[in-house]
Amino acid sequence: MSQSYNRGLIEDFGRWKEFSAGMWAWIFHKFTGWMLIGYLFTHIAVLSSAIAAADGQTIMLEGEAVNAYTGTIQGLESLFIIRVLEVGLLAVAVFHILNGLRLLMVDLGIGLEAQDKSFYASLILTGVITVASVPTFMQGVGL
Amino acid sequence: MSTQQQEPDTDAETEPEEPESQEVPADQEMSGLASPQQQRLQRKHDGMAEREREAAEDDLEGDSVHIKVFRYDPEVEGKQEPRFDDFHVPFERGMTVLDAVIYARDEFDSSLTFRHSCRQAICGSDAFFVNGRQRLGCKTQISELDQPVRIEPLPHQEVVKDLVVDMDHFYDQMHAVEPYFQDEDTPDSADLEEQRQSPENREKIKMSSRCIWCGACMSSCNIAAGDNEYLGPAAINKAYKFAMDDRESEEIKEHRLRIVEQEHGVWRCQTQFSCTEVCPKDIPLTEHIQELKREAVKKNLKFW
Amino acid sequence: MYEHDVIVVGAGGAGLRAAIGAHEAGADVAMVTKLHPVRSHTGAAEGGINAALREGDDWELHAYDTMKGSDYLGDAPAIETLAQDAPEDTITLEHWGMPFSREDDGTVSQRPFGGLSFPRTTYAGAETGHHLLHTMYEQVVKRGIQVYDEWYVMNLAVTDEPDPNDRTCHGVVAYDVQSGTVEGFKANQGVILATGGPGQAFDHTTNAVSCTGDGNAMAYRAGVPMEDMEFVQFHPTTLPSTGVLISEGVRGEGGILYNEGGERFMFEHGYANNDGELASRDVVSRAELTEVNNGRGIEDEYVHLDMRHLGSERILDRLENILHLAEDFEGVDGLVEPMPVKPGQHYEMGGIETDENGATCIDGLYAAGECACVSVHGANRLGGNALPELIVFGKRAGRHAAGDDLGEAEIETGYSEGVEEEDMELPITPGEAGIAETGATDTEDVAADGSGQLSDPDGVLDRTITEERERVEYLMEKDDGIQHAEIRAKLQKAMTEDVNVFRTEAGLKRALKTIRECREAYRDVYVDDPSRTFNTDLQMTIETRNLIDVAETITLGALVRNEFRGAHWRQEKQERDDENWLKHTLVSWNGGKPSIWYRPVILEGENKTYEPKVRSY
Amino acid sequence: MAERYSSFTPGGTGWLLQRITAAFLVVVLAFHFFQLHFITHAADVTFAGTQARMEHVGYFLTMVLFLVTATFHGINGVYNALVNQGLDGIQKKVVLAVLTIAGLALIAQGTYVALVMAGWA
Ligand SMILES: Cc1cc2nc3c(=O)[nH]c(=O)nc-3n(C[C@H](O)[C@H](O)[C@H](O)COP(=O)(O)OP(=O)(O)OC[C@H]3O[C@@H](n4cnc5c(N)ncnc54)[C@H](O)[C@@H]3O)c2cc1C
Ligand code: HEM
Ligand code: SF4
Ligand code: F3S
Ligand code: FES
Repeated sequence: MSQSYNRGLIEDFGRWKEFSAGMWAWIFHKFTGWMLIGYLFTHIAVLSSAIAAADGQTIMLEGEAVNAYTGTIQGLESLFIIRVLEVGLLAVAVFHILNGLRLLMVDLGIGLEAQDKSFYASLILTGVITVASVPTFMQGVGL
Repeated sequence: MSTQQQEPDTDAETEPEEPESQEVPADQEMSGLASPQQQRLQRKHDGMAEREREAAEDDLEGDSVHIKVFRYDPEVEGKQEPRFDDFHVPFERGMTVLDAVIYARDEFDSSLTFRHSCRQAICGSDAFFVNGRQRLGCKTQISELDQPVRIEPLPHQEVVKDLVVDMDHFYDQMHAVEPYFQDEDTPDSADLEEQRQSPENREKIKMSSRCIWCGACMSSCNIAAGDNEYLGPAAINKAYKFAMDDRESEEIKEHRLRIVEQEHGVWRCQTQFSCTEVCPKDIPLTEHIQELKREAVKKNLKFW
Repeated sequence: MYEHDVIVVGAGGAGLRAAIGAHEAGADVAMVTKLHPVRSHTGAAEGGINAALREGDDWELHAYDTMKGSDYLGDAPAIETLAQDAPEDTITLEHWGMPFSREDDGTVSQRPFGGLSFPRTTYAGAETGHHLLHTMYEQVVKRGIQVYDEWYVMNLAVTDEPDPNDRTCHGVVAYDVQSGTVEGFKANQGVILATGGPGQAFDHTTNAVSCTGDGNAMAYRAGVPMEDMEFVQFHPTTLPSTGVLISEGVRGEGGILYNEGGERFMFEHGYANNDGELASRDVVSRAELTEVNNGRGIEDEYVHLDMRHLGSERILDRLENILHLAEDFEGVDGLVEPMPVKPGQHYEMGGIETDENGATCIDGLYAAGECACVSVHGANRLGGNALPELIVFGKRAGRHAAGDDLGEAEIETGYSEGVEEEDMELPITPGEAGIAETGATDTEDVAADGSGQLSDPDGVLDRTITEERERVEYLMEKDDGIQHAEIRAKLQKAMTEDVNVFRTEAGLKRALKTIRECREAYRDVYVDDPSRTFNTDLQMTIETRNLIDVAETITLGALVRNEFRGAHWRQEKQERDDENWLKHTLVSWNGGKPSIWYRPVILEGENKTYEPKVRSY
Repeated sequence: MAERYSSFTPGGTGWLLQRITAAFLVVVLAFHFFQLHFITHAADVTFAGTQARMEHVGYFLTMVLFLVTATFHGINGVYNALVNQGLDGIQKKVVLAVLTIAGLALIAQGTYVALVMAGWA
């Protein structure tokens, strides 16, 4: 099918804007899923500093020697960019959860007629939750 | 069209059908080696421009619809590179997309090619990609669309020519679900004895039995586009029709579930819903697919 | 070259059933069809299948109703075969899984239909034809029957003995629409034509664009008589722009017809003072056209069918699909405005002359379905009688072709010495301008030279292949001339104007002239599209030729039959004339000597003789 | 004709597990987020604090289960996504192997980290 014949511009051009709710939901879910698994790997990597900490290693944080784990985490947390990324992560996770719930409903055959509405609802809710949690996430970040 | 002594209806606006330069390689007409086809087109162009001027004078009569139609022919020089042709078709109340392309073919360019037959949304021949969506040409009122109306062959299928796509793969998928009653154990028809079926059960399969094999759903599905072996919504729906019909025995139903729960069966569906949205027969395809997933899981659970 | 025992041309209801029948009888069968089977026009049928299944009903009642409906122009053996076989064949469909509508006890539902004395119309929602078509295609898939889809059959390979009754059909020649190659299909046992109706001879029809009477024209040119072609059913309520059928249900529920002045003309102009809108199809069609012809039509074309007064609740409940049809195909919302309707061609009662086994006078050539005329519908088809015809006679033709013994047929076929011949002065002799022919292949019509030279199967096939290849070459290479669309439009216009529900001698003669002009114009036809790939221009050009031949047989029949019977109305004699016209009209094209002749109707049935009565309901 | 799809796998199991893990994750992930961003603010995380939490067997087990389900869910999700894009044959096998190894490694490393945190390793 699509692999076997290239219609050049015509096959690909402007296809995006022809997507409908369910297809966007699918794209976003994919994207957020990949972000999450990617984060999980990073997360474990960062947390691995606990191994060093348990060995009693220390690193320098704001001129003090703290244990490697606390230092790594707090050091990262003090960066503005990390806070922004965290808000992003929250948005990603919230959307994935909400849309995941939507998908679970779809799998159970509940509310199929409202599938587009529930997608829009997940989007809006994600936005609201993300915005609402910005203060908490930005708390005490050193600029 | 160019050379015959056509007697155009005096009020029919005829306009050049020559492609707009936009999508066409600019040098196409410049090339010294114009094929007979191109020469004809050129002559036609001239003739039509003239008529257009005439028409413009008494042009008060009705509006015309601007359609842009995908053109491609592997054999004809000048059509090997896909392009869009423009046609201006006089609008009439009730005009459908199919009417518009028929008019364009009969009046402007007889080589414009597309499948069509019943004109009433039952033969499933004329699913096109119209303004970015899979639609049945004969069932789409042109007045409801933004102009210019862009008409393309179904995406994700090989184009044979113009709006005609290769349907073989679609048919293969339809056939792959063993779409036929297999119960050998039916009463003797000579005794006029029927298999009983409750009205409720008939109602259950009603929507699934409406499929006209137009292929719109399959074409709209991203997953089917990426995975050629995916059975696709239409074939799964076909399987649903049989699996849910109480007239067949339990063993056959299980056999049917085994077919659809294969790797390239129902699990491929990512509930994108585009199939359900484009289906001209309003079949709740996603719902049927989801129900089969649950049935398959239930069946598998039994053996754990 | 492909070779099979039985070749079925066309894969609508009749073709599919024929293929399954032949397969059941053990033959190696293949179907050659210009559309994929599920695209066939059988899918459009809505109403149902008549079959006497229930207590209180029996085949004799069905036969009686059919005979009466036919206005006593059906042949009793054919009608009785239909009525006898329909129940079992319908149940067979049920066993194949056809989703019939059901009663509470799980049995198939039946409903009343016009002209039936018992509610015996078995149905599957409002899409009986769709389910019939798909169910049978499923069985074809199950049996692994070979289907050559999108192969357009151009001609029959028939030997050329002088007398058509001595000829044999050895196969067909078809071209592959996708690639443009012309190939032969050899049939060792028989060829079955199941190509459907010729509705495209008219410009306003409920029939599909593919209904071009190809089978009729091919058989006609090979020497098989066309029977009762003048009987064409027109449906009074079709949408003006597309011809989509608005079912009788609307009028049944109380829909009203208005003319431009808002008059309820069925009453106010006295067309049917008792039944009004519910009068029979032909009466309503004629009334509508009279209104339009007298300047009282809307936009000079149609009348209004109004159902708004029924209230949206009732409409949504019972006529929902009508709302969709009006909306999708006419852009009209039936809840807020009246729907435009006008009469449209709907069904061709006549066709290729066959007997109860589907056999024609040419050995090895069969026909079934709308293209055939076993003569069950006579002068008027009852609703719900075409689908059983497909399955009953499709199956019989398939089995017979595959060698099953179905007993001796009672209906005679083919011209023979001593039949009554028509000697009317025609404005033109039908053959005067020759068969609609391309300039290149003027005299090479299969049957035309009648020299009896070619009788071995391969020779016949080879010659036909060569001829058809030449025809295609010629059409493709010719660079200018006239295009088929123009000829077709002219033909359709003439047919709709003069061979419509109103038929006058002058009008029919005028139509015959136009048809002849079309024939002449066709000699200069050319195909503009230079491509071999999916060349619909070429296909439609060939179809147009068939339409010309079929249109001519319809018009000739209508011209000679000077009476009013069933669907055929003549101004000069507006009543049924049993004295002179209890006979079939046959038009034969044979060896350059086209002729019109007659064969008496068979009214003797198995147990009784049907006495013509006044047809009143 | 169904035999064409010879790579028969009862795909239902993977599908079902993906849903079940998802349902489980909703709960734990929400809990996790609240715990580490709203109750204890991420910026205030210290080794000591983490150790204190991990020492509860219940919390430890929840976190390890969280890790296992999330890994399965994520890896299986990625694998399905790739297969849906038409991955086939050798390629598919390789991807499966790589993903499985990555997933197992992640779980191993994560569990080890958790054990360390709890002070049991
Ligand atoms: C709108 C509508 C509603 C109807 N409702 C009813 C009803 O309720 N009850 C009833 O009994 N009847 C009804 N009828 C009539 C009935 O449906 C038709 O008479 C019947 O379906 C014709 O079937 P068929 O098999 O003869 O032809 P079709 O179904 O038309 O099939 C013709 C086949 O021949 C093939 N073919 C044609 N020419 C060629 C060629 N040159 N080469 C190769 N293949 C070719 C086509 O591809 C097609 O497969 C209705 C008809 C219409 C139009
Ligand atoms: C918290 C609740 C979560 C829910 C409700 C949830 C739900 C889902 C569901 C239902 C799917 C399947 C989509 C489908 O097959 O159609 C899915 C896919 C996926 N999930 Fe989650 N998930 C959650 C958490 C996570 C986490 C924590 C991760 C990361 C580790 C993750 C990673 C993924 C990935 C990678 C996919 C595959 C996406 C794709 O199709 O490409 N999910 N999720
Ligand atoms: S399911 Fe709907 S969209 Fe798909 S082929 Fe059937 S009718 Fe067309
Ligand atoms: S669009 Fe495709 S992903 Fe499923 S819901 Fe329809 S089959
Ligand atoms: S022409 Fe038959 S579905 Fe549109």
